[in-house]
Parts: sequence; C-alpha cells; structure tokens
Amino acid sequence: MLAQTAFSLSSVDIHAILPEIIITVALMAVLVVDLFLPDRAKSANGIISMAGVGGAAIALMSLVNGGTRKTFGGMFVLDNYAMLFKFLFIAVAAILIFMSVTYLNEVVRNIQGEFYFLLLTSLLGMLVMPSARDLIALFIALETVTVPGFIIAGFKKSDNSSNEAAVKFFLFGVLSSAVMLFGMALIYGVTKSTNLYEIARVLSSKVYPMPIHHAESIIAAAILLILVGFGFKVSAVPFHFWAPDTYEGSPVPVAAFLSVASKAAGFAGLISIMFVAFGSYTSVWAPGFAVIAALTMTIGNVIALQQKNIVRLLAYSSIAQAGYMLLPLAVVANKSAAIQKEAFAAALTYILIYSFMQLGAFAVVIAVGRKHPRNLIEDYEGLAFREPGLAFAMLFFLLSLAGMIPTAGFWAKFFVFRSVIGAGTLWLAALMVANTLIGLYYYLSVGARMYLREPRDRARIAVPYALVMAIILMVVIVAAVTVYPDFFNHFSPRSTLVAF
Amino acid sequence: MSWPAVFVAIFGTVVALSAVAVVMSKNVVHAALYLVLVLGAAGAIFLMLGAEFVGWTQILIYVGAIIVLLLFGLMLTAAPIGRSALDNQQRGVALITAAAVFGVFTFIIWRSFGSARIHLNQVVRTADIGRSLFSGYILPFELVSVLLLAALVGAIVLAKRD
Amino acid sequence: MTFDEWLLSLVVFLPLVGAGVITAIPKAQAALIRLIALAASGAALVFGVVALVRFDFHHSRTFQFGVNTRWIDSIGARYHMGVDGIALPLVVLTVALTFLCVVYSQKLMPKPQDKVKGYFALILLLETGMVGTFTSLDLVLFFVFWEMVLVPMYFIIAIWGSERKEYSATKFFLYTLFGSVFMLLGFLAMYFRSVDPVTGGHTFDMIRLQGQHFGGVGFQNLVFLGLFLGFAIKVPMWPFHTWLPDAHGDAPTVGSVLLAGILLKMGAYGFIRIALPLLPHAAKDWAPYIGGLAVISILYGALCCLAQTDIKRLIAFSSVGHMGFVMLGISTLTDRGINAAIFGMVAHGVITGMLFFLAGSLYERYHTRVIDDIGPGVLQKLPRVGAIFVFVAIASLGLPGLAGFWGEVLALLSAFNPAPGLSSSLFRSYMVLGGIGTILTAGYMLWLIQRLTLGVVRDKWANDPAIDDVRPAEVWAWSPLLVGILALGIYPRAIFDITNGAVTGLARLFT
Amino acid sequence: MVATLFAQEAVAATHVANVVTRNAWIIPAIPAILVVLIWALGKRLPRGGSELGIIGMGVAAVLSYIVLANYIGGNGPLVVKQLQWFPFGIGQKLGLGIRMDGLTAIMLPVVTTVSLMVQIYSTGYMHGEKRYTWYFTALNLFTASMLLLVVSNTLLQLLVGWELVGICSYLLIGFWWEDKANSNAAIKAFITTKTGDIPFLIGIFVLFASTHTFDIGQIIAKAEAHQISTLTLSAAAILLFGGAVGKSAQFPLHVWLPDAMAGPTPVSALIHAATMVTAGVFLVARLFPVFTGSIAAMNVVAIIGAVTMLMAALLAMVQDDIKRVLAYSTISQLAYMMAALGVGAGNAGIFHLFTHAWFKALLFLGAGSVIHAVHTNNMSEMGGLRKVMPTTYWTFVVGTLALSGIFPFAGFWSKDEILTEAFRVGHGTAAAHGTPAVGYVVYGVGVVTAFLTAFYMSRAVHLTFEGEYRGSAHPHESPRSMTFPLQFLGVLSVVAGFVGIPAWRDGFASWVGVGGEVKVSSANFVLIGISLVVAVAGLYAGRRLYMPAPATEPLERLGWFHTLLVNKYYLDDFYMKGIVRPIRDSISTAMYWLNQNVFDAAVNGAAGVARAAGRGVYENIDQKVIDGAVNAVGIGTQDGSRILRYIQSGDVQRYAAVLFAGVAVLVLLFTLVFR
Amino acid sequence: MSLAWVLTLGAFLFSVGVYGVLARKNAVLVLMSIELMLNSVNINLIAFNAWFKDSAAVGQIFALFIITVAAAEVGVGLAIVLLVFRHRKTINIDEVDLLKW
Repeated sequence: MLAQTAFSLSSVDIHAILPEIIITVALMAVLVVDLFLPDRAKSANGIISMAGVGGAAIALMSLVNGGTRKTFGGMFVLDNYAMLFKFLFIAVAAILIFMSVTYLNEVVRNIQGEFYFLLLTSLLGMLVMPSARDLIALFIALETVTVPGFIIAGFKKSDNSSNEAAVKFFLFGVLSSAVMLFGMALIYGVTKSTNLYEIARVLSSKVYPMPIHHAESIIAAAILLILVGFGFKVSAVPFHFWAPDTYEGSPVPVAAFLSVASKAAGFAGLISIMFVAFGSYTSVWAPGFAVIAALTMTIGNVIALQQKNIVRLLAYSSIAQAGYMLLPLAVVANKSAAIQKEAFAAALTYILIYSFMQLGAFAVVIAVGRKHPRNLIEDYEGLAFREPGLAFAMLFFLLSLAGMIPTAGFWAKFFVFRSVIGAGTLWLAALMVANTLIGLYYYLSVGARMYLREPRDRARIAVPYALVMAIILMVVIVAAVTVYPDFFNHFSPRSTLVAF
Repeated sequence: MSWPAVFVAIFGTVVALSAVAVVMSKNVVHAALYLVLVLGAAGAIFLMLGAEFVGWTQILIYVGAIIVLLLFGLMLTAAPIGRSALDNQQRGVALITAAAVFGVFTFIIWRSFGSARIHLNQVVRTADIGRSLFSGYILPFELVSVLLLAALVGAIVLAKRD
Repeated sequence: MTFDEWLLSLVVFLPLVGAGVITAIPKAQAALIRLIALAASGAALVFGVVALVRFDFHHSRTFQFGVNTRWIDSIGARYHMGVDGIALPLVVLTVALTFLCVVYSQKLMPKPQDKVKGYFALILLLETGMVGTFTSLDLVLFFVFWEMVLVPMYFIIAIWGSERKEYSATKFFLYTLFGSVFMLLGFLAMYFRSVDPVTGGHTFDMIRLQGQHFGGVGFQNLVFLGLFLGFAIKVPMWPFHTWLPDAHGDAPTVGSVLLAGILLKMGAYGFIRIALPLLPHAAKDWAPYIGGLAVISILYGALCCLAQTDIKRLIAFSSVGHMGFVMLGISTLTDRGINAAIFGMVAHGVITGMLFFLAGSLYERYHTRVIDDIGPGVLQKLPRVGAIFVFVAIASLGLPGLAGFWGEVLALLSAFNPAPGLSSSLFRSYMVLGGIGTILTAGYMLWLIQRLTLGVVRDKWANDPAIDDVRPAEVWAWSPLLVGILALGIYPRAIFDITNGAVTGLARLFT
Repeated sequence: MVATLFAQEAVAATHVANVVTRNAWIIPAIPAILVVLIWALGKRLPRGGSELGIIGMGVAAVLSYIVLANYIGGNGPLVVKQLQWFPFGIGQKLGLGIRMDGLTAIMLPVVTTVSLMVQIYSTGYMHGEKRYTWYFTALNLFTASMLLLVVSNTLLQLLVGWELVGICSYLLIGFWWEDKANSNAAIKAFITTKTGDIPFLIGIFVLFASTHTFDIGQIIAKAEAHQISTLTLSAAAILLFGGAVGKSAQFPLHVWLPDAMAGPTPVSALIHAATMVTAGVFLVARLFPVFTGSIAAMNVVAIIGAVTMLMAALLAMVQDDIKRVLAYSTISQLAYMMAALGVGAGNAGIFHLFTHAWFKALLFLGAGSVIHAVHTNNMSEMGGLRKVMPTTYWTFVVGTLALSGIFPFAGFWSKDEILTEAFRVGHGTAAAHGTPAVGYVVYGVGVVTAFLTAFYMSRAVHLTFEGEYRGSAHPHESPRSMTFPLQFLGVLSVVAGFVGIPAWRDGFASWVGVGGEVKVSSANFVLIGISLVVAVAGLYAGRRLYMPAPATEPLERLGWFHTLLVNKYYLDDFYMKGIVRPIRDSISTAMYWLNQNVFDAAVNGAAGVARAAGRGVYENIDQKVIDGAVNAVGIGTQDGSRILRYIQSGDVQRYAAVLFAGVAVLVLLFTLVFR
Repeated sequence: MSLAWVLTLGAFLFSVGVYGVLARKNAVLVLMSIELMLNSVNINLIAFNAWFKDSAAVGQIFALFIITVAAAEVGVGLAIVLLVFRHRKTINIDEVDLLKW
C-alpha cells in the first residue's frame, strides 16, 4: 500500500490550493523585499501584502462554483464551506491591512515588514483551517494561525503591557494546544486515524480497529479536550482569560485581528471538526457547548459592564459574542436534519456579520486611539461633537453589536434566536435574551457618552485616508445587511460542510 | 515479560522520577538537566516501542537543540536560585489541580484500555515514515515549514535589541 | 406597481428620506433643516390624507393599499403592508400629530437648541417607525418598526429632556425593549407552530396566521402571555406603567406629545391587530385578567393623579387611566368595545397630545412643572392659554360633545355585555369600578384646573413680561387639535364609519 | 357625507303637528348658534353680546310657545325625528334626534322663557362685569344643552345634554373663579352630580341590554307592553333615579345645591331653580312607564322625595343667607315633584315643575335684586327694604305666596294637586296606582312641609323687607332691566296655575299625558282646606316670630335640633371628612407611595439586576474554582467588584489553574455522564 | 506489555507538566513544564501506534509534527521571555500582571 501512496506532484490539485500558494509567495516576497527597503519606505510591504491578498482573492474567485475539490488524499477539501470562510478571511485580512497601515508606520515603524509577514503567515494558516480535514492538518493550521499571533501581540516591544500580552497569549495558547493534542491522541487511539471522515466512519459504525471498553466515555473526554484547544481560540469561557489582557496590551490592530480573524478561524476549525468528525456525537458535545455558550455569554457580558477601557470592553463583548455564536451548536443534539442545518447556517451567518461590525468598531477605536492612546471609554465622551462621522459610525457598530433592531447585529441574533427556539431549547433562548439586554446596557452607555456628554477637549482627530475608507466600507456592509438581512444568508446555508 | 517491556518499565520510571525532579528542583540548571533525562528516556521508550525515527528525532532535537536553547535562556535571564525564588504562592492549588487531572486521565485510560496489550514485534522503518510523510502528510509538512520560518523570524524580531 | 401599492410605502418612508437628507445638510443651515423636516412630515401627512380619501369605507374589513413582496426569504418574512379600518385612523393620527409637532418645533425648540439637525432627523425617524408599525402586516416587519421607535425616542428624551433625562430615557428604552423581547418570543412561537396554507412552510404573515390553532389552547395561552407582556408594557397597563411618568416627566414637549399621542397606541393596536385575531381562544381566556388590569389602571391612574405635584407626571398618570378604558373596551372582545377602544385611542391621542403641548408651553414660560408653583391664576395671567387648558382638561375628563366621551362611555357599555363566554357579572363589576374611575377622573381634572388656572396669580408671576400668551407657532400647532377635539365629540362617526366594518369583522371571532 | 335618513312616527292625534313642532330641533339649535356668535362677536358688540342672546332667546321662546300651542287641550301629536349619528357595532346605530310630546312641549317654554328673563335681568345685574360676554356665552350654552336634553329621543343623547348642563353649571357656579370658595363649590356640584350619573349611566345600560336600543320611544313601548321583566325595570328605574337624585339634589346628594349659590344669582335662578335641577324630575317623567312598571322603584322615589322635602324645608328655616333659604326651598319643592311622581301622579309632578319654575325663578331674581342693592346675602344685614325697593318687594311677596300655596297663586294649584293625589293613593281611590301607606306618608309629610315652607318664606320676607334696615349700604330700587323680569314672572306666578284648575275640562294633565290621572273630576275641598290652613298658619307663625326682627334667632330654642340643622345634619362634614379628603389626600398619596416604592422600585431593581446577577456569577465561580485563601493577598482593599478582581487578577498562572481545573471537572463530568 | 501503563506514564508526565506550569515562577521553568506536557502526548501517540501496529505510522508522524511545533514554540517563548526580562529585569511570571480586571 505504500507503493500506491507514493508521492507525485501530479496527484496534487494545484488550482485548489492556489490561494494558499499565492499567499505563501506573497509572504516570502515581503520577507525578502523588506530586507532592501529603507525604514521610511517600509510601508511598501503593505502594498505587497495587499497585492498578495488581492491575488489570493482572485484565485479564490476562479474556484467559485468549481464544485467540491479534494486533494492531498482528502486531507484538504475545498467546498462551499471552506470557500465561505476563505473569502471572509481574505476580506478581513485586506481590511485589517487597510486599518493598520498608518498605525504600523507610526507605532512599529522599523519592524512593520515582519508584521506583514507574520500577518500573512497567520492568514495562510486560516486559509488552510476550513479546508483541513485531518487532525494533524488542523493542528498545524491552528498553530500557524496562532504562533504569529504570539509574536505580533508583543510587537510594541518597548511597551511592558505589550510584552505581557504576548506572554499571556503564548502561555495560554501553548497550554490549550497541549490539552487539545492530548485529546487528539486519544481519538487516534480509538480510531487509528486522524482523517476526519475516517474518524466519523469509525465512530458512527462503532466498529473499532481494536477492542475498547466504554468507547463513548473516552471519546466524549477526547472531544472535550479538543474543544479546549478551539475554545481558547474563540475565547470561550473558561478558556478566555487571556483575551482581555492580551487585547488590551497588544497593538490595537492586533486586537482587532485576534477578536475577528483568529476567532473566526477557530470557529472554522471547530465547526468542521465537530460536524464532520463527531457528527454522530452531537448528543455528547451539544450539551457541552450549551454549558460553555451559557457561561461565555453571561460572564462576557457581565464583566463587560464594569470596563473603563474601550478595547477591554470590546474584548469582553467579543467573548460574549462568541457565546452567541456557540449557541446554535448547543442545540443540535440529535435533532432533525432541518434544525441542524438551520443552526449551522445561523452560526455561520452570525460569525460573518459579527466579523464586520467588530472590525468596524475596532477601526473607530484605532482612529480615536491616534489622539487618545490609552483608549479609555471616557475619551469618547462628546465624540459626537468633535467627530460626528466617527461617532455615528461607532454608534452604528455598537448598536449593531448590541443587536439593536433593525441593525445587522439584530438579524444575526434573530437567526440564532430563531434556531434556538426552533430546536426548543428555551432556557438558552431566555438566557440569550437576558444577555442581550445586559449587553444593550453597556453598548448604549458608550453610545450615550458619545452623544450626551460634553467633550473634554474639542481637538479634531486626524483620521488617515485608508482608515476612513475601511470605516466607510464597514458601515456600508453592516448597513447593507441591516436593510437586506439575507445578504449573508445566501451563502451560509449553501456552505454544505456535511450533508445533513 | 519481554525485554523491551522491561526496558520500557525502567525508562518509564526514569522519566517519571526525573520529571518530578524537573518541577521540584531548587536549581534551574539542575531542572534543565533533569529535563534532558526525561526527554532522553522518553526517546528510549519510543525506540523500544518501535518508533525508530521518532525516537532519534526526539533525542537529537530536544537534547541537542531545545535544552541548549533553554539553558541559554536561563543564563541570559540570570535566573536566581532557591525554591522560594522559583515557586509561586499557589503550589497547593497546583498540586490539587495536577492530581485531579492525573486522576481523571488515568481513570478514563484504565477504563477503556485496561485490557489492551502491546505486542512489540513490528518496527516502523524510517523509510516508511518518509514515504508516508511525503505522500499523505505533505500539506502539514509544508505548512509547518512556513510556521518554523515564522517562528524563527518572530523570535529574532522580538529578541533583537533596537 | 400601482400608486395604491406605493402609497403606504411613501407614507412610511418619506420621513426617513427626509431624515437622511437632513443628516446630509451642514448643521449651519438650521433654517433649511427645519424646512425639510416640515416638507417631509407634510408630504407624509398629504399621502396619509390621500389614503384616507381613497380608502373604500364599505370594505373597511379588507386590507387596502396592500403591498406584499419578498424580503427575507430565509425566514419567510415578507414586506407586507396594508391598512384596514382599524389601522387607518391611527395612521392618519400619527402623520397629523407628527406634522403638528414639527410645526410647533419650527419656532419652539427645546434646549439645547443648537442640535437642530439631530432633533428633526430623530422626529422623522420616529415617524417612520410609528407609521410602519400601524401599516405592517408581517410579524417581523411589525417588530422591526416597533423597535425602530426606541432609539430616536431614547435620544429625544436623553438629549432634549429635563432633570433626570438620561435615567428616564434608559428606563423607557430598556423596559419597553424588555417587553418586546417576550413579544418576539411569542411571534417566533407562532411562526414555528404555523403552517402557511400556500407554501406549506412556516409563515410570519399576520393574515395567513389567522385561524391557525398552533397546536393546542395551552400553547396559545403561553404565546399570548408573551404578546401580552410586550403590548401591555407599551400601553402601559398597571403594573407595567412605571416607565411612563418618568419618560413623560422628563421628555421635551414634542417627545411627550408623540409618546402619549402615538407610542402608547402601538401597544393597544398590537392587541387588536395581532393578539386578538391570531389567538382568539387565548384572548378569551385572558380577557378577564386584561379587563381586571385595565380597571386597576383606571382607578390607580386616577388616584396617582390626585397625588401629583408635577403637571407632566399628572398628565402621564392620566394617560394610564385613559388607556385603561381603551384596554377595558378591548378586553370585552365585543364590536362595541373595540370600536370604543380605537375611538378612545384617537381621542386620547388628540386630547393628551394637546395637554402635553400646554404643559410644555407652561414649562417654557414658567420654567417649572410644579402645579402649585405655576398656579393659581394662569387663567388670569394668560387668559387664552388658560382657557384652552380648561377646555382640553374638560375634554379629557370625558365631557359629552367632546372627543373624550364616546370612547369611555362605549367602553363601559361594552363591559356591561361582554362577548359570550366571558363572565358578564365580572365585567359588570369592572364597569362599575370604571364608572367610579370616571368620577375620580373628573375629580383630579377639576382639581387640577382649580389649582392651576383659577384663582389669583402669584405676585412673582404677575408682572413678568417673559410670560406671554399664545404664540403664533402654538396657534398653528394647536388649532387643528382643538378643532379635532370638538369635531370628534360632535361627529364621532368620522371614526366609527371607518372602524365599524373592520371591528365587526374582528368581533365575529368571539361570538 | 351625513346620511340623513329621517324617520317620522305617524301618530293618531287630533292636532296635526305644526311646522315648528315638526322641526323643533331648531329650538335647541338657536342658542347653540348663539353660543358661537356671542363667543366670536360678543366683545365687538356694543352690549357685549347680550343683545344677541336676548333676541335669539326671544325667538326661541316664541317658537316654543308655538309648539306648546300644538298641545293645549290635550291629544297633542307625537313627533319623533332622528338622523343617524354614528354606528358603534354590528347593526347598532345611535340616532341624534328629537322627540316631541306633551312633556317636551311643557319644558320648552319653561326653559326658553326663564332663560330669556334671566338674560334680560343679567344685563342689569352683571353690568360692568369683566367677563360679561363669556357670561352670556355660558348662559346660552347652558340653555342649548338643557333644550337638547329636553327634546332628545335617545337616552345617550339625553345623557349628553345631561352632562353638558352639568359642566355649564360648573362653569357658572365658578364664574367668579378668583375666589377659591366659588371654584370649590363648582367642583363640589359637578362631582356630586357626577356621582349620581354613574348609576344613571348603568341604568341606561341595563335598559339597553334588555331592549337593545337607546330609543326612548321604543323603551317606553316595551315597558308598557311588559316586554321587560319587572326585575330589570326595578333595577333600571332605581339606577336611573340615582341620576335624578344627583341632578335634582335629592337626599343624600342634595349637598351641592346650597353651595352652588356661590354663582351669580341669575344663574341660580335659571339653573338651580327653574331648569337644570328639574332635569331629574323630567327624567323620571320621561321614563315614567319604566318607573310605574316597578312598585319598588316607585316607592323608592316617593320615600326619597318625602324625606328630602322635609329635611330640606327644616334646613331652610335656619338659614341666614337668603339665597340658601331659596336653595333649600328648591330642594324641598323638587322633592315634592319627586314624591308626586313616586305616588304615580306624574302630571301633578310636572304641573308643579311648571309652576315652580316661574315663582322660584321670580324669588331668586328678587333675592338677586336685593343683594344687588345691599351687597350681601345675609338677611341679618337687611330689613326695611320694603320702602326703598317696592317692585322687588311686591314681586317677592307674590312669589312667596305662590310658593306657600296660597289661593289663587300658581303654587296653590300644583301643590294642592300633588297632596290630593298622594292622599287618594293612600285612600286607594287614585287613578294612578301606588302603595297606600306610601301615599299617606307623602301626604302627611307634604302637609308638614307645606307649613314649614310657608314659615321659612315668611321668615325670609320679614327679615328682608320689614322692620328697619340693619345694613351699611345705601339700598335703592334695581334698574328697569331687572325689575321687568320680576314683574313678568310675577304675573306668570299668579296665572300659571290656572291652566291646571281641576274643574277645567282637558286640563294641564291631559296636555302633558305623562301618566297618573288624566283629569281631576272634582276637587276635594277638605284637603284644599287643610293645606290652605296649614300654609296660612306657617305665614302667620313667621310673622309672629320675625316681626319685628328678633335680637336672637328664636329657633335656637329648639336646642340640639337647631344645632343639628345649622350643621346640615353633619352630612357635608361626613362627605368631606369621610370620603373626599381620605381619597384625595390619604389614599392617593398612599397609592403613589406604593407606585414609587414598590412598582417603580421593582423596575429600577431590574435595571441593576444585571450587575447584581453578575456578582452572583462571580461568587459561584469564585467559590468553585479558586481557593480564596490563596488569593486573599492584595485584594479587597480596592473599591468596586473584588470578586471580578479575584478572577481576572492578571496572574496568568491563576488563569491557567482555572483552565485546568475546568478541564478536569468537565472531563470527569463527561466521562461519568456518558457511561 | 500493557498499553494502559504506558498511557498512564503519559498522563503522569502531563500532570507533572501541569503542576510545573501552575507552580513555577520562573518563566523558563514554565516552558520546561510545557515541554513535559507535549512529550506526554508524544508518548501516548507512539504507544497507540505500537498498539495498532499502524503501518502508515500516523501516530509517529503526528508525534514528529508535535516535536517540531514544540521546538518552534519554545523558540518563540524564549524570545518573549527575553523581551520581558529586558524591560522588567525579572522573568517571574506572577509578577507580570499589569493587565487585569
């Protein structure tokens, strides 16, 4: 059998991995070009990266409607699900670059080349994540997403809190991946395979390569341990502790990156591993998700109530939001295909909508942070009278995050809510409602400060062009979803990860 | 009880004891050396279990590289000596937690694999590994190479003074 | 699409367009902004009147000017609008009252007066939300409009209000939102238990949802509870009323007017439009309790009014009482009762709106809201304002020949003979209590008149030139309302002719 | 747009309805229009709008006499016209229309004439008043409402008029609102009558429920055809009577009328003597068949009437305020009418209403003329006015005699007829049915009251006009505009009774046709004698006691009874201290306290619930996952939520501990839960 | 020989690592403990592989990847530790708590 698995390039579907290849090329290019760039021109790296991202986007376009492609012996699958996420990651990456170009040039001027390089590396990991259908590949992809994160979190080298952010992020990342690996090892021990589909086959057939007692319980344990790894990435309680500290400490664009891109990546892996590999174990992990989602929503929101720092507030809010995203996964326990499909779609839609509103909020924070680097909430008092545009955008994003009707955020919540109700898990629905109300309180209090207080200093804030573009783009997208909620719903249900 | 089993048992004991020593020792350098012991013994176990390539890799990479790295780290950071300096307040919690984790894991392991036996009569040759690696696992292999590069660059960026 | 299909969308969204335009104008152009606000709300009014004229009174049961196109396919929510005899009066009331508010605000704007832009934009946004609520025939659409009013009203109170404005605004916001969440739960519950006769799937369409049994009366009752919470808080019924006095007390004049004039109606309208026709059985089971709460609201509101020292809070509590009559009418589930309820809503909208205008102008002149500080002797100091106040107050206490009367008396009449299946003895006792309520109402209103307008004016006000009598802007904004109060009283069929057909159709469900 | 579908009932009547009768809606319409005109133009007119009022009312009066002419001699036509007002349910429509019959025909001239006289009188009495125009506006508004009430053919429409006259009375009592006492009186009047209106309203509902119509004609027909159960009739009648009690100031709701004297005297004459207060009587007469259908109801009416007439008359004896004397007298006289209706003598009651209107209006206007002269209501500061204001004196005397029932003045005929009928009921020989006992009671009380009436009136006359002037002003005869109405009404007070002379065939009774006897075949001279003797005795007693004016009030010899009377049986105190103040001050305050500290507090609690709940969460997590003892260091001194600080302490290893503990716990959980 | 014993060894190593991570103050020692944990996973994988007689040697390959990644992480970790040390002159993890609450 070794013979037939002999490696040959022709057996690889190059087109399928073209986006990844392009990104790889781009990051290499950045690395090399950066060496020859004088300090003042370092920001040119941003353009190269943009080009790479753009190229990847085009490559991805060329793959649309190409049907499902498998390669690397089914380890890498390019289906609508992967496609959806890849588009999201690429879009987010592009926007992130837009948002941070000026910031980097000012804050980490001389090492910004490396920043782009690491960002692209992470993006590469993300692109692989939703396609990877093998535990090993998933593990590596996860690490590829995370490890650059450790580094860029500490990129404000001279800043103590930035270092600290890196330390905490690193420690948590490594620990949680260790735990996850332990779980993966157990899965291997049970199924003699790391391929998700193979695992699924074994688990559903209950015919194990070697005789095992209490298979369910050890599998349940394994699933949970794996959950820890991804739970860390999506910052779900109780694996969330790193998030607030890291967000606050690290450069704001990094915080945005962590709270949107790497979180989404975590979900991409989580969803595929849960639905593909452990599809027959919904009755095991769904309740687990229920507990975690409940904790995540509640604790995230409650702690957010007491924040003084806007980034930290957004950190907790993003924790809470993760809770909402986990909700649909919590209700699928042995439910009808229709309900599972709906829940699946709801989760995806939520992730998509969340990504853009959160990015938007961070974009505004970056803008305001240029004048108020400490990012305190009180810096936002009376913003409406200094920078009406920024204030309005922020209010819009905050209302959306709060799920205020009829903003995009409301629709996201509405779909999730509907799926939860549809599955009949009323206690979760109730909890979600309660949390939404709590959330409203702190989101609105920021909004109120912007509009109801008098500004302390009336100095204008110079917002760089690219950033303005990014903010406007976000507003447009969120507004579009607001008016036409199906905007994303067109993709989510079609992203057939598994045939329910 | 076959010889390999005996060796595994011996090395296992070594691993366990020196591991404890790593987290207990009052002297950072000693700790590092105990870690060498742990990893080496582990490597030996791998060999015993027929994992030829992995075993050697373990010994080479860890003992050869990582430990050295760690020692450098210790020197650069001028780590103080002495238990109080090395351990923090929450030893009790740590002990309880660790014990809990161990208890739970052992419990489930024995519950499921209690009766499973390993018959050491097959060794995976390096060639097989290579073939399997470069056919089935080429993607993660490539990816991890990028990852290593990133780690390298990142480490340099962070560590270098400017 | 024909003009009729566009009509409602125009009424609903023209104000929104106006708001958009206003936000685009630099804030220096205050005059232009005012003008656009006037134009937008005016246009809405015009089209509202067009709808009134083109409305086919002989088929007031059928929804007219209907528009029904696809919107959110993934959940089967559609952009479905239309008005029948029940919705039309409220739509017209809304556009009219909002327009008058804009007229009023042309000259008399609450402080801070530099924020002209936001002020008018928010009012127009509010109008869109309110009209939309009364026109939408899809639960999701309804919900969206329903909630759309919250944010503008929040800011109107929080920015242009007085005293504890932010506290009141937040309270109003969270409380009503809290209720509407349960309403949403109810909607979803119905949705999941519904079968679309056409597609076979679930549906949010109010019309298609009629006559579905949603699997069992027990479930219906549960759903009704959800809807009840949502609507009752908005009405507001005792004991969910506590947000009202604060919101009214601290809101700026126009805010109070719209709040009392229209927002409260949304709750009662919800009962008539959604709760009753979609869940008739549950409605029957719940009617006695609703009636009970309604009566409590009447008496309770009246008693609290007697204890008020703040004129705006007093009027707010009086609203609780008056809406109590409306709810009593609805709870009887009879054609009379519901007719009375709708009439009562319109009447209350006109009268209490006017009262808040007056309270506002008094506050504007005296800079206090304490009754015994303004009064006595307003009639002496400001003969016209005082006279108008007496007139409106008397209308508010339900004098025949003025708008307030018919709603009350018919509500009581309907309570004498509630729908079959409801304990008439119970409802008759409600009626008696309601009657006592009318006495108390007369009591506090006359007492208010006495304390405020009659008697000899205080020296400190006596020769204060700043306190001037009716101003032009007030004349423009008020005279239509005053005429309306009289006209509705003398010629009630202006409303009943519109509503009766639709209401009788609805009432058949319960006979 | 007004769908005017006129429906006219064809009725067999010897007299054909004349054009005015057929369009009698004009009569209420005229003052209604006047209201608008005076309100709009009044200030610009030389005489402040009064001329408009007088002219218009004159026309109205003429028209109403034309209507009356249609009914003189009996067998008047019944005209019912209505246009649809509005629908309010499945096939339910409310009409707005007129119902012309004898009763209405009687009421119209009374209202219009008195109103006319009062307006003429007011031009003098209210001369120089700053709200002169408003005064006439209100007067005409009142007249319009009263006429609306009188002609209405549906109960709801009647209710509308009913409430409107109420509010007009409120407005006019509080006409001089600068003085708090006046506005208090106004509120008292409105609320008290309103209290009566609730049972009235419910009574209407009861009738509606059983007959499915508000149309008076149909209700009467059904009642007469016994299509309504006696029980329903009793309930309806008694409830309706509640309204009558309020409006006509019968016991126990009579307390507002004396205070209502705070209004201008002409207003008292018009509203609180001649017209509005008689609305209650009118109501009972209007729905007479409903009442007669239930003996119980009839007896209630009769008894209430009897009680009221006596206690009011007693109160009238001890008043110093001349207007209050007349007020109580009015109550007492209205009670006469009620009692008459109660014993089934409907026509007698209306007859008394008819005559009483004239002389009581006369008396009030006379009193007004006096007050106008001496600037006080208090009789102790009057006296000796006979010389200075002869016209007033003579007309007042005429009124007094009429009220006392002295032959041949108007009061004599009507009061005598009532007493006769009551006696006959007691005797069981009456055409009308009734409980004999009640009949005797009414008769007895009636006779006593007749004595008291004569007594307090002669007391008033003597205190006011005889003896020496005790006041400080310079009294003088009133201007022509005021004396003319006095004379006019004086004449009427003399002659008005003749229309009811028992011997005259087809007398007044047959015009009204309310019920009870149609025609008194022969007068019972014994009864007439008794009542005459009693009346004269009363007058004489008054003259003996108050001529010359005594230093001390002779009635004080009655001791505790006098005190009781002076304190109005403590009824007002009871209402004020027992009902109004508790509700207005205590209960409402308590309720509001409840609102702020219970309901509102609950809500505000909810607002803070988020944090509270949050704290709870921390507590639990804290207890579960972190050993507090370990982390006690450097915590808790800070403000804010220390629990939060426990967890997010910034110590990454503590985080890790939580993580692993969580892992261990969850794994164990999972493995145990899932076999 | 018994699979369970080997796995137990893995579990033990893991737990010791956990203890170290939680109890050690010195960042480098914490890193060492992490190495212990990762190695425990390797032991498990190899053991399973042997148990299965997995000719594709999936377990071993997995172990290889883990070793590689571990190396990378140690590198990054040390870099971060050095960074911290440079600014605070200490590498005691429990003193790195600027960011909290």
